Parts: sequence; structure tokens; C-alpha cells
Amino acid sequence: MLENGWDTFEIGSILRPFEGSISDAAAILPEDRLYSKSNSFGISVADWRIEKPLFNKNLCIDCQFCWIYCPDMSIISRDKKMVAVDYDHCKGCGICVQVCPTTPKALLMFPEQKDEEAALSEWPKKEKKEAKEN
Amino acid sequence: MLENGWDTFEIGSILRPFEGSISDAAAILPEDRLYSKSNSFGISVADWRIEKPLFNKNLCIDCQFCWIYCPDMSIISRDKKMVAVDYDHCKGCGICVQVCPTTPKALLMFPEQKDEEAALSEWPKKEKKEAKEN
Amino acid sequence: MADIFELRDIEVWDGNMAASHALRQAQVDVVAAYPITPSTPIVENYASFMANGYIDGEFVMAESEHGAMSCCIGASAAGGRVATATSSQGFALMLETLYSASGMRLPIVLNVVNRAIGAPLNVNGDHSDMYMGRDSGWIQIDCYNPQDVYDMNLVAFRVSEDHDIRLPAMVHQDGFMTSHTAQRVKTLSDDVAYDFIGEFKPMNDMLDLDHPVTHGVQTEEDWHFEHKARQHHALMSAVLPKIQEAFDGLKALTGREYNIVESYTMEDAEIAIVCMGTSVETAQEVSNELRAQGIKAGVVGIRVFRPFPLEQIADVLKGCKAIATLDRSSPNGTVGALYNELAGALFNTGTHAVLTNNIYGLGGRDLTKSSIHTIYRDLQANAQAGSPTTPLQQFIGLRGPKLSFF
Amino acid sequence: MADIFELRDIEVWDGNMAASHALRQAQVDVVAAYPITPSTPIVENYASFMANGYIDGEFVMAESEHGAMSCCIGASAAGGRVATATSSQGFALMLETLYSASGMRLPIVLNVVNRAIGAPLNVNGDHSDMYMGRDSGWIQIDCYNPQDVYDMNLVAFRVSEDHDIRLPAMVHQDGFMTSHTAQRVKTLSDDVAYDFIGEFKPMNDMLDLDHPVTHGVQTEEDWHFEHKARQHHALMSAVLPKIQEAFDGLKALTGREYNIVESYTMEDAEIAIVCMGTSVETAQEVSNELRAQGIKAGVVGIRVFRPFPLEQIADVLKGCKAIATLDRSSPNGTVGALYNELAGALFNTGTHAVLTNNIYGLGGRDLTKSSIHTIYRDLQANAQAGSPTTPLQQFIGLRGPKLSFF
Repeated sequence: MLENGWDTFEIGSILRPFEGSISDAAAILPEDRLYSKSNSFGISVADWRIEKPLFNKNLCIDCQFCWIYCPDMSIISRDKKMVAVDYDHCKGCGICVQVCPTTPKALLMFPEQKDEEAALSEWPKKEKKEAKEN
Repeated sequence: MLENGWDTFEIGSILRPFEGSISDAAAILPEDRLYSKSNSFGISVADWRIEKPLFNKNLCIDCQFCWIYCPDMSIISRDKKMVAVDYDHCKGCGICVQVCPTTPKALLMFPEQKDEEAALSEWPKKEKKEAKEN
Repeated sequence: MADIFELRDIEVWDGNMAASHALRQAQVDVVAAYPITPSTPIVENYASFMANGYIDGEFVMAESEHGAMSCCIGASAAGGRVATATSSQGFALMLETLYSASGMRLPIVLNVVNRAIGAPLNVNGDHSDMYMGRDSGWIQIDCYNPQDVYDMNLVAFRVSEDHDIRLPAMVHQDGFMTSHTAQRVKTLSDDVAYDFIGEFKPMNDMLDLDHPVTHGVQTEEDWHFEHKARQHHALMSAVLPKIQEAFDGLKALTGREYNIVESYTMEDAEIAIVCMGTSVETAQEVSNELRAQGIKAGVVGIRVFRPFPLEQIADVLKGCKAIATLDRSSPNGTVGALYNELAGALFNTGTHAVLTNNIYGLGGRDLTKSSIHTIYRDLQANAQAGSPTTPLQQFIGLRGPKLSFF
Repeated sequence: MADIFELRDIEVWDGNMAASHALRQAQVDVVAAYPITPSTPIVENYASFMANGYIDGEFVMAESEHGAMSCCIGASAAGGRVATATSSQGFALMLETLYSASGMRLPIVLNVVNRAIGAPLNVNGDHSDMYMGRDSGWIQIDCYNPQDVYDMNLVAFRVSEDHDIRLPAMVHQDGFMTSHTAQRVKTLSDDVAYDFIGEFKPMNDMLDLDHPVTHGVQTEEDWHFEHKARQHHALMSAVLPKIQEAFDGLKALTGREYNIVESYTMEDAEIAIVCMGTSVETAQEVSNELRAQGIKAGVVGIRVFRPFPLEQIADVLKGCKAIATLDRSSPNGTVGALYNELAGALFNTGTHAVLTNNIYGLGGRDLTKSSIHTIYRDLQANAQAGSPTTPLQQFIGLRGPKLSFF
């Protein structure tokens, strides 16, 4: 990029995510796409995080709320099933945790250094459903 | 006003609604206030209207919604009782009718020329309240 | 397919209607708009043409002018022909997005019906909004009457969308004086007008799914300067020749002649007024009266305000002894913007002309012929003295004691 | 009652912190704000001072910059001392309301941490936002370092609130270069700083219920011009003398000297650079190096941008043979704004100076001493030739082939 002067880049505030043409990009998984050098897919924002969301698949009901609300497309979902968090692009904003509807939540924020196994073992337990008194 | 040049009016985009000082203006009814010449109280916008709101006091529950929502302070209310519409300042926007919660409404829009007596006689009738079937 | 609208050769239109018909003939794909006096009828007429089948496109009612221009930006990046209209406070609220549109190189056409900016609130015409946009990176074309508005809209689409340019364009007209004054307007038939503009040629449109493209990227200190330089280069190098080409094409088609700088009896003029909008025609009338008295008076009308035709204006004025710029916007703490532009254009040229500045017509105050006569009289005195015989900046048509500065 | 904040005589503050402390010492009644890089820390620090008991006032988190300035306008009309901060896109979104504030003659202090305007998006410093406000009717004071920011905020409150003025004031600093660079700042104690500014004196405040007043009225063609003329008159006549008075007062108190025009080795200068912000100090360093070589170089720093001290600047430059203006904002289709301002100031003065224009530093591109040396070399050639030896407008520090115009 930086070898270009003012006269040699394409006009407008544009970048091309792919070199040349591509067909049906939506059908190719992000990790399999041949992104161009200027695409930000290869750039990690992991060090923006102070806390990270961890995922407890035992509690997840695959409602896809986290996937819809994540502003950085960092919820990895396959066939409408929540699979994992993309920690290269997650900035630790916590919105996924906020919108997670289960009790306890299937996503919780932990300190960046927290071990995943340890976190899962400390996860709040699901309370047994009891008949509601009126 | 127009006898003033650029150097002889008060600075800022201001006008004084009263000549000199006044105390507790809120306690004086608008029609009794000694407004200044530049005040717009004396200016009628009646001819902006195509339709006018008419008031049916038999249906009014004095909720004061119309008084709160009117953008032109054209609902005359005294001691928290809706009294009348100020047709000098009402522009016929219809918001008062929109927010009126009674069934039928205590305020309805009519053509500007409509006779008030005739309107009241044509007013939709209140339906008798019946037991709700489930 | 949109229906043909049968126009008479000469219609009686105000400036707003002239703009609406030009937009209709351009067959704009998306108009996103928010109403504001005095530009409202432009988009209102347009919406009515669309409702009646004369346009094949989309009309979006936005929640504000900021939203309207943001919609226009999205639609233009998606690959459509896009236009809208605004005035005054609406223009001010749009301003952030105007810089986005030009930096993204999106060829949007914006009709600006010039109106004063509050406070105090005022709906009448002055040039405060036009001036507010002068750094925004848009092409700015100025009109003096409804015929101009019609013609300049056709020119604006053609120039703006050219792939050597790809910059948005504003077409300016004076609020009420032009926008609400009906005059005879010579028309083109729908197909001739459309052909003059040309088919919209997409470039990097987002809806070209085989060539995905990211619009509106971030560039920090490593790239921003180069982007802005390239944008300025396009404005400076490509726009004026393409406008001239469009003017030539329009003349061949209609006989109507427009110029980058509208000079009127300037060949041998010794004193000249430089102004914009409806004032140009008023000044021309007064200069005719002076010519009849043997006084060598002329008028320079700004037709293209951005890019500023600095060299062309300096050239037109090179023989002048005294020049007055007329600014219809509050200078708020300095000389008028047009005064500065002219000083910038004439500096380093070796001219000995005296240059002065008149502030007039704010918030719709009339500019009278009598005021213009006074300005020409001042110019005669300046020309004779070889230096300003009045303060540099004078307010004209103002109530109260004479106000002047410097 | 707010707690006293014990300051050392010299603190190490960046420009943002300097602004925050000045606002704290002014004991502002209402700050309404919306965060934007790089100005965010000003209001963030301020909110923290308030939370910790050092300020007795209100902090309003608005939904946008348009809302933030609208709140400020309401609070100021109600009769409070009011301030806030913004940058770039936030400034652009505020613009409509900035014209309202000045037209309503409300003495609001706005810290503008200068930043580029997109597209393309960029968070770094340039002067596009400052230029965008130059018609808005505000006083605009420019700072070169954190000490300036601290002092100029105190000056801004004092001048802005003066009943002969009653106009809002912007205090400008360069994004990151000043706002995020910590330097030694000499402080005043809280009571001395407060006394320098003075107690807030209300005027026509809405909360004076014994004298009801309507703010923000409408004035059509019969009154708008007179309002704008009166506002311009206050800017032109009252502001510079009051700023000088404040500068004199500050000097008596601290020994620090500021001037309406900051001229540096200009007494016998033959070549001069005119610029703003952090570039002033860089240019001063280079001019020192040239002076050591016997070259009569000088620097003119713009301290007060609005009102523009046209006559004072012309006076400082009267002996110069060649002058270069440095513009840190995309001229987008014409010469730099500072070039035009200087041309306007020097026109009619009989000067034979050559005036040229350099565009630099957009979106945070560094201005190097080497570039400034090149500009001075061009100036020497221009002075010798008595006419421009380069194109009128040159881009400096740009990647790619040399770019220049006119």
C-alpha cells in the first residue's frame, strides 16, 4: 500500500476485500476466503480487551442473539448453532453477554487471563425449576 | 420596532413578553396579562386551520392530556379542568384529538365552518358498558 | 418504465419546479429527503411525479437532513443515480455527511435553495448556507433564475457522474427570489434531456456482488492526505473542462450560453461588481444604465463557485481599476468570503485595482438598484483615486447609522 | 461548595488535562457533552473532578453533539456559565447549533481539539474543523501547546462573558500533538484563576422570573440583517481590545505574554511563514536556524483567528518580500483559506510581497523541519525574483509525484 502515491490508488474511500472477482462469497466460510491484503480480517484486535466473553455450551439454547448483536461479527455460528467466539476480532465489549437470555447465561465476561477450564468449573449453576407459588 | 436601527435593540435573539418587570406571571391568566407589543399573544393563527377541534364537555374526564400535548398552549384549562379551545392560537394540528383517551373522544376534528351545536348533536354516542365475554 | 411527461417548449415555472422537472428527466433512482422552506416544493413535486408514474425510482422520507444525506450516500454507494434538496438549517445539519459524500467520491446532486442561517431564525434568502459548504469538496454551481436552475441541474448530473470526476454537485438558487418566482423556462423533451445527461454508469457499486467493495474506510496519517490530495486534484483539474464541455453541448442543443465566469460588458470595463445569485441580473441592469451614460461599468457573475475559477476570474478583471465584491452572508468577524476569494485571485497578478467589500441582503433584505448605483459611484471614486475612498467593508441597505469597517 | 484542588506551581499536563483544569477553575455551571476522539478526556476529566467534589455544577451526557450544544444553549440562556468540548465529526454535527449560540449572543466556551473530517475517516489532527467554524460568529482562539490551552481557556471565559461582547468562544488545540502530549504547565491557584475570569454576570437569563424573556425568536427580512450587523459589530469592535486587556492582565499576573498576532523575529524579516497550531513552534525553530545563517526569516502565528486581526497582521508583514501561508485543511477546489485571508489583509496596502500557499499535514501527516526549510528556500527565491518562482499552491509532505496548482 505505502508504495502508492496520491495518484495511484482507486478513488473514493474504498478497499476491495478480495483480489479480483469472486462469486457467492457468502457461501465460503470466512476462514476459507482469499481476502486481499488490505482486508482487516488478518488484523487482531485481541489486545483491546480487558475482559473476554467465555462460552458455556451446556447452557446455550442457540437462540443466535449473540450472533445478531455482536457488532464485530465475532460470534462463530455454523448451521445456526453457536460454536465459539472469534478472539482475534472480539474487542470485549460484552454485548453478547448482555443479550444472552439463558439463566445462568451461556456467555459470561472473565478477566482476559482467566483459564477456560477454571471458568467453566466456577460457572453459576442452573437452579432447579420449581413450581411457582402465587 | 422598525424605527430601531442595528444599534438600538437589545442584543441576542430575544424579545420581552412584558414591559418592565412582573411578578408571579404564572398566577395571572393569559387574557389578563399586560403583554408587550412584540408578544405574539395578540396575533391570531386561526386562518392556518382547515379543520378545528370541538370539545364535548359531557365526555371529558379532565385527564389534561390535551392540555399537556397541545404544542401551542391552546387548550384553556382552569383549576385542572378543561374549559375550552383557544381558537386564536389553535392551528388545527389535531394532536389534542389524537391523545384524547375517552370513547367516544371528548375532542373531535370538524370542518372549520361547522356549527358547534350541530356537531354536538352528531357526536358519536357512548356505548353502554356490557360485561366482557371471554 | 416511467411515463413521458409532455412539456411545452416554454413552461412557466419557479425555480423549485424547474429543479423538480430536471430531476424527473434525469430519472433519479433514489431521492431521500427531509422538507425545509424554501426548498420543500422540489422534493414535494418530485414525489408527486413519482406517485403519478412519471418516475421509476424510490423516494425515502428521512427523519432529518442528516438522515436524508446519509440515505443518499448509501444509495449512491450502492450504485444508483441520487439527488435531493435542502436549505439553511437543513443544510447545516447535513454538513457532516456532505464531507462524507465528497470524500467517498459519490456523484450526488443536491439542490440548495439558499436561505439565511439562524439565530435569529429566518426563512428568506441569503448565501450563508452556500458559503458554509465551500470547503466541503462538492462542486458548487450558482443559478440566477429558474431557467438556470433547469439547465444547471442537467449539467450537474452529467459532470458529477463523469468517471474522471465522481464528485457530488450542488446547484444553488436564491430562496424565494428564484425558488418561488415563476418565469418562462425553455424546456427539453424528456428523451433529449436524458440523453444530454447520459445513462448512469456505475463505478465500484456495492450491489455488484461479483466485485465486493468496502465503502467509507478509515485512513489514518499514512493515507488520508493522499486521498484528500487526489480529491482536490480531481476538483482542480477535471471539473472546469468538463463543465465547459457540458456548456458547449447545451449551447449546441439549445442556443443558450453559459460560462465558467459570467462576465457582462467586461471587455473594456474600468469598474466592476462581482456577485452571485439574483443580484447578478440586478447589477447588469444598473450597469446598462451606467453604460448609457458613458461609464465603463461591468458585472462579473460567479457561475461556478467550487472549484473556484481563480485564473479565469483574474483574467476577466485584469483591466479593471476598481472592483467591489458583494457578499450576502454575515462575515462574522472579518471581510466577506467573496472579497477574500477575489483578493486571493488577484494577488501576485500585478494588478493595481482597488478592491472593496459590500455586505448586503442578509435574511432576505432587498438589494435595490439604488444601492447598486451607490456602489458603482464609490467604485468610480476609487478608480480615480487609485485607492479606497471608503472603508474597505460597508454594509448596504441596513437600518440605523452607517456601518463600515477597516 | 466545591473543594479546592491543590495544584503544584508546575504540573505535567497534556492539552486535554489543561483544558479540564481551566474548566474546573472556572466552576462551570453546566457541561453538556458527547465524547469524541481526541477531545474526550477534557469532559471525562471534568466529570471525574465533579464526581470527586471539585466542581459545584451539572454534567449532562447528551445523545449527540447536536444535542450537547443544544443543551449548552439552553443552559446558557437560562443564565449559567457553560462549556463543553468536541472534535471533527462532532464539531460538524454541532455546526447548526453553533450558529444558533452566536446569534443568540450566548457566552459558551467550546474546546475544539482539531481533527480531520472524513471521508475517509481519520482521528488525527488537522484544521478542517476549525476552518468549518470560521463563519459561525464565534470567537476563535488558537493554541500551540498545553500551556496556551490552559491560559486561553481562562481568557475565553473572561472575554466571552463580558457584557460588551456576549459571544461564544472556541479554544482550539491540535489533536494529539497538543491534546495528548504532556508538557510542563504553569498553573494558577483556584482562587486566582477564578478571580481572573471573574464572577459570572447574568444577562437576560430565562430564570430571572421577574423579567420574563423569550430567547431564540424569529426575525424575517425586517430584522435579521440588523441582528447580524450588530453581532458582526461586536465581533469587530469589542473583542480584540478585550482580548488584549485579558492578555495584559494575564501578563501582570504570570509574566506570560500573549499577543493578538504572535510575531516571531518579524521586526526586520524579509521572508515569513504564517501558520497555526503546533506548526508555529516548529516554524520558529527553523527560523532560528536560518537566522543563525544570517537569513532574515520570521514566523507569524495566528493566535486569534476570529475576529480576524486583518490590520494587525498586515502591519506585522508590511516589510516582507515573500510570505508563505500554511494551510492544514483540504482547500477542496481552491487555494487555502489562510492564503485568501492573507491576500485579503494585504490587498490595497501597496505591498509588493509575493504570497504563496502550502497545503500540509492533513489527517495527522507530520510537518517536518526539512519541509519548512524547503518552504523558506522557496520564499528566498520568490523574494529575490519579486514574483512566485513556484506554483501558487504546493502540497508538502505528500507521497507520489509533486502536486501543485496555479
